[in-house]
Amino acid sequence: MNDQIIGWSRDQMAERAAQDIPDGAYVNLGIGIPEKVVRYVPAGREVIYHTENGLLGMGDTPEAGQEDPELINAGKRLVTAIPGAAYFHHADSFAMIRGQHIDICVLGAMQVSQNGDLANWSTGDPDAIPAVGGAMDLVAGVKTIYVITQHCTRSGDAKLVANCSFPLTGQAVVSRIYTDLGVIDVTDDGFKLVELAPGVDFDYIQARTGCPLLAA
Amino acid sequence: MNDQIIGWSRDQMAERAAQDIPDGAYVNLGIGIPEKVVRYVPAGREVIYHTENGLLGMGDTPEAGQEDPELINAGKRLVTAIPGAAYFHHADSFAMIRGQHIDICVLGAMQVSQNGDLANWSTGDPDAIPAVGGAMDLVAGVKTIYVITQHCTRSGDAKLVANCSFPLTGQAVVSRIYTDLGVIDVTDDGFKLVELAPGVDFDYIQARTGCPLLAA
Amino acid sequence: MINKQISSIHEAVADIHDGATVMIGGFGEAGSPIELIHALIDQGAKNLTVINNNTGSGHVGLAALIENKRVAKMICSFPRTANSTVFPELYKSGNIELELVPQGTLAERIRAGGAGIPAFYTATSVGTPLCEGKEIRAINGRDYVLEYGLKADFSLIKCLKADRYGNLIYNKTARNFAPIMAMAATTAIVQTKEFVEIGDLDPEIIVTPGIFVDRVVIVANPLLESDLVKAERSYP
Amino acid sequence: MINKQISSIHEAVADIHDGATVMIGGFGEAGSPIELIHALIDQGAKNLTVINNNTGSGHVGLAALIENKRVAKMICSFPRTANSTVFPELYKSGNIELELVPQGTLAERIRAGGAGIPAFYTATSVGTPLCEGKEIRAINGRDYVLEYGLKADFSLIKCLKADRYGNLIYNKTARNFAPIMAMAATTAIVQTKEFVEIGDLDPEIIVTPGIFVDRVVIVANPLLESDLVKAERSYP
Repeated sequence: MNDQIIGWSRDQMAERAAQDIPDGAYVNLGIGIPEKVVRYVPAGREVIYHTENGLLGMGDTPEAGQEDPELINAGKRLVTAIPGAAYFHHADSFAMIRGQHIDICVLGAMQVSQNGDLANWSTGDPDAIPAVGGAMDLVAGVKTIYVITQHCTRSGDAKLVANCSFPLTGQAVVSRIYTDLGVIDVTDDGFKLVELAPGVDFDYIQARTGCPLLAA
Repeated sequence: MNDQIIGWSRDQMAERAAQDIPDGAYVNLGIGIPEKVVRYVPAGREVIYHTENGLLGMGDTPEAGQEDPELINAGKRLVTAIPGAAYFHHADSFAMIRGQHIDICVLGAMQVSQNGDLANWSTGDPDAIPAVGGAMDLVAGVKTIYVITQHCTRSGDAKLVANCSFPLTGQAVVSRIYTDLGVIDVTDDGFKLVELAPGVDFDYIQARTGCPLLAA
Repeated sequence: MINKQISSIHEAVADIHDGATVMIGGFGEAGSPIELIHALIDQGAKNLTVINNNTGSGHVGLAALIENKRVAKMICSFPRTANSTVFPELYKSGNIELELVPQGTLAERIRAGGAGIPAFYTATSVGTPLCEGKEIRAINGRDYVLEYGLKADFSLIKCLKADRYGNLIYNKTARNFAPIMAMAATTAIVQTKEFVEIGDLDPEIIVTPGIFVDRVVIVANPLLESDLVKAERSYP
Repeated sequence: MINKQISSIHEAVADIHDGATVMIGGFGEAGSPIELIHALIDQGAKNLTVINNNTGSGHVGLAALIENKRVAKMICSFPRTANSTVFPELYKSGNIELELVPQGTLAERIRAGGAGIPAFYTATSVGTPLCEGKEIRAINGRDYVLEYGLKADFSLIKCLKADRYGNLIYNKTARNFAPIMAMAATTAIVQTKEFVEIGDLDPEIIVTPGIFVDRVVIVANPLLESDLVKAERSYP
């Protein structure tokens, strides 16, 4: 098997995650692959995207000539506002997050542990500049946390692990993980496979997971 | 001397207090005589009145035909909004108060003690319905608290006293008191006369004050 | 598709259960959702805890809800006003509970409830009977009292315009408690004078973003509490 | 008469003293008051504590203020972004202090500072290294960390329109931290694209009421940080 051709692409991971977002949900998208989810709302559904820098009703990238440098998302990328959108300040925006008004947040990850701990802000390297952004607020406040991430690091280390070795963003917060290899739920019994990406079998994904994976 | 004809009327007390409000001040007016202060801004000054139910830039009573039952002050009286006014919700309104953004608040009083304690919400009567409104927030948050009150109760008891017998609204909060008989400051040494109302002399006002009054 | 519009006020309040905590917007009659309150009286839920700045006037709206013995407890800052006789009588006879909260503390507790802040410190009420039994802490040399966030099962509020996402704008000082009560309730129920198309409300001027709103019902010509009180009406 | 307009950006920032705490609005370049920051560089105040979500980009604006060694300490949530090299280098060499605060906690601490709330509890950061050494309290069965309000001597913010009372409205997501920073600073200094007559701003749509604003200066055609970074400009 060749890692380059099996499994889901970054866009396919985002598209797969989008299938699990119900009609009418309020959703916050983290920086990186999660930003792509905005493009893949299934037909017939209406989903309202929140960006913590002060916009509810975030749309996709603007067309050429329609950009406003003062209309950006949390990743500081140019975006649009849909009809029915609303702007507000940062404290009101995080009131939506902390007050459990956002239904789903889709985040990237460095590591996820089998009990749902998330590490996505620091490797703990004392020489690195620590930077946390809104990740800790999101995992503490949003009702359901999804993660989209490559199944392994570039050097091949597992990101789904028994216990996170990196500093945590939040404890027992992740519900479901979308990787290039499949969809995995965090259950009371640990990681449980939900779905395999094309060309991936159970042994393949288990071999790349840092702890036991329950079969679907 | 006749109590009916000496001293200031309710409107004159309000007018006298208005003289001490500087140009550009942000001012909250309590219910009762303080509400009248809005009419007496001295010529050449611009004062912005705040009402805690969500309006900065409160004007006087509307002319006939201009009333809006949804444009009222904290005393639930119909008011107007001046050009340059702004509406906001109750939490934002009390952020202005609690955050010490209001310069002056003018309140009524049941009792003021010589160290500036204010009692203006309850007689402590166990049969009465307690009601506090925004008074405790105002005295805790506004930089300068003025009181406008009749010097004595209807039954002739002193309202300026050594120690309040009624439950407090706030401790050591009052700076200056405008009564029908004069203007009195709260100083480190107790009550100090600032000015006498027409027809009032020191002995007259001292006799109606529940503790020593320092001469002007 | 998202459409929070409900066709009738009765349907809008149908699931308010006995014992529910209900925040009701309005300061005096400004912003009082009188039709929703009357629908709640019709609906019959009882043993309610109601959060409002006051206790209503005359024998309509909130005062009627209280008079009809639906309210076990009021949380408010000012339970007596002109024309309020209903609450005082029940209170004096021991038939309704009162939690008296300073108005700014009440507003901040509601905002905290909506913003996911379980507790905060404030200087309001320090040194007064209203801080008795509460935790006092000195911070930077000043004493503050610990107050807890307030949440509700339902909120009933009134606005000027709404769209199908639940975005709201208000009229003048009728805004008062509505935006924070929408935030603090599990289910926020709104009566609006006007229902507008998505996109009609400028995103820069929306006061309550739709995320805080669950149900919107049109009441194009709401009654005025003061008119009803003057006419000595009572409800039902 | 109230007139908060100041004729020049240099006059607007003239009294910012060495050692001052300065909140600077903006999230990335959206809302960044770049002209006020450059005027502050010209003015020379040093040993500043600066509160902003980030640490600037390239060698202009906030990054230039840092590069010119005026900042002793940054309080922010995300000190590294694309094109930010200035802060990381100073930080690694031990020449600037960092207080890292989660973004929502940062926003709420600023709002609390402006609203007279000295401290509050939040679930954010519980169980992570960022709550180490802080008070943890269980409320209704969940752990929360105690966080303190943040105030500043000055805030520098940018808006779309202002009037002589200091009433402000903003453009889109450039609003971000500006309204709460205006509240939390002793002296709030604003650069506006447009200066309008009193009464031109509808009282229903004003985002920052003038009570929070001290000085307004017109910068009709503000520079864009991204343009300056692209052109490899540095300041001064």
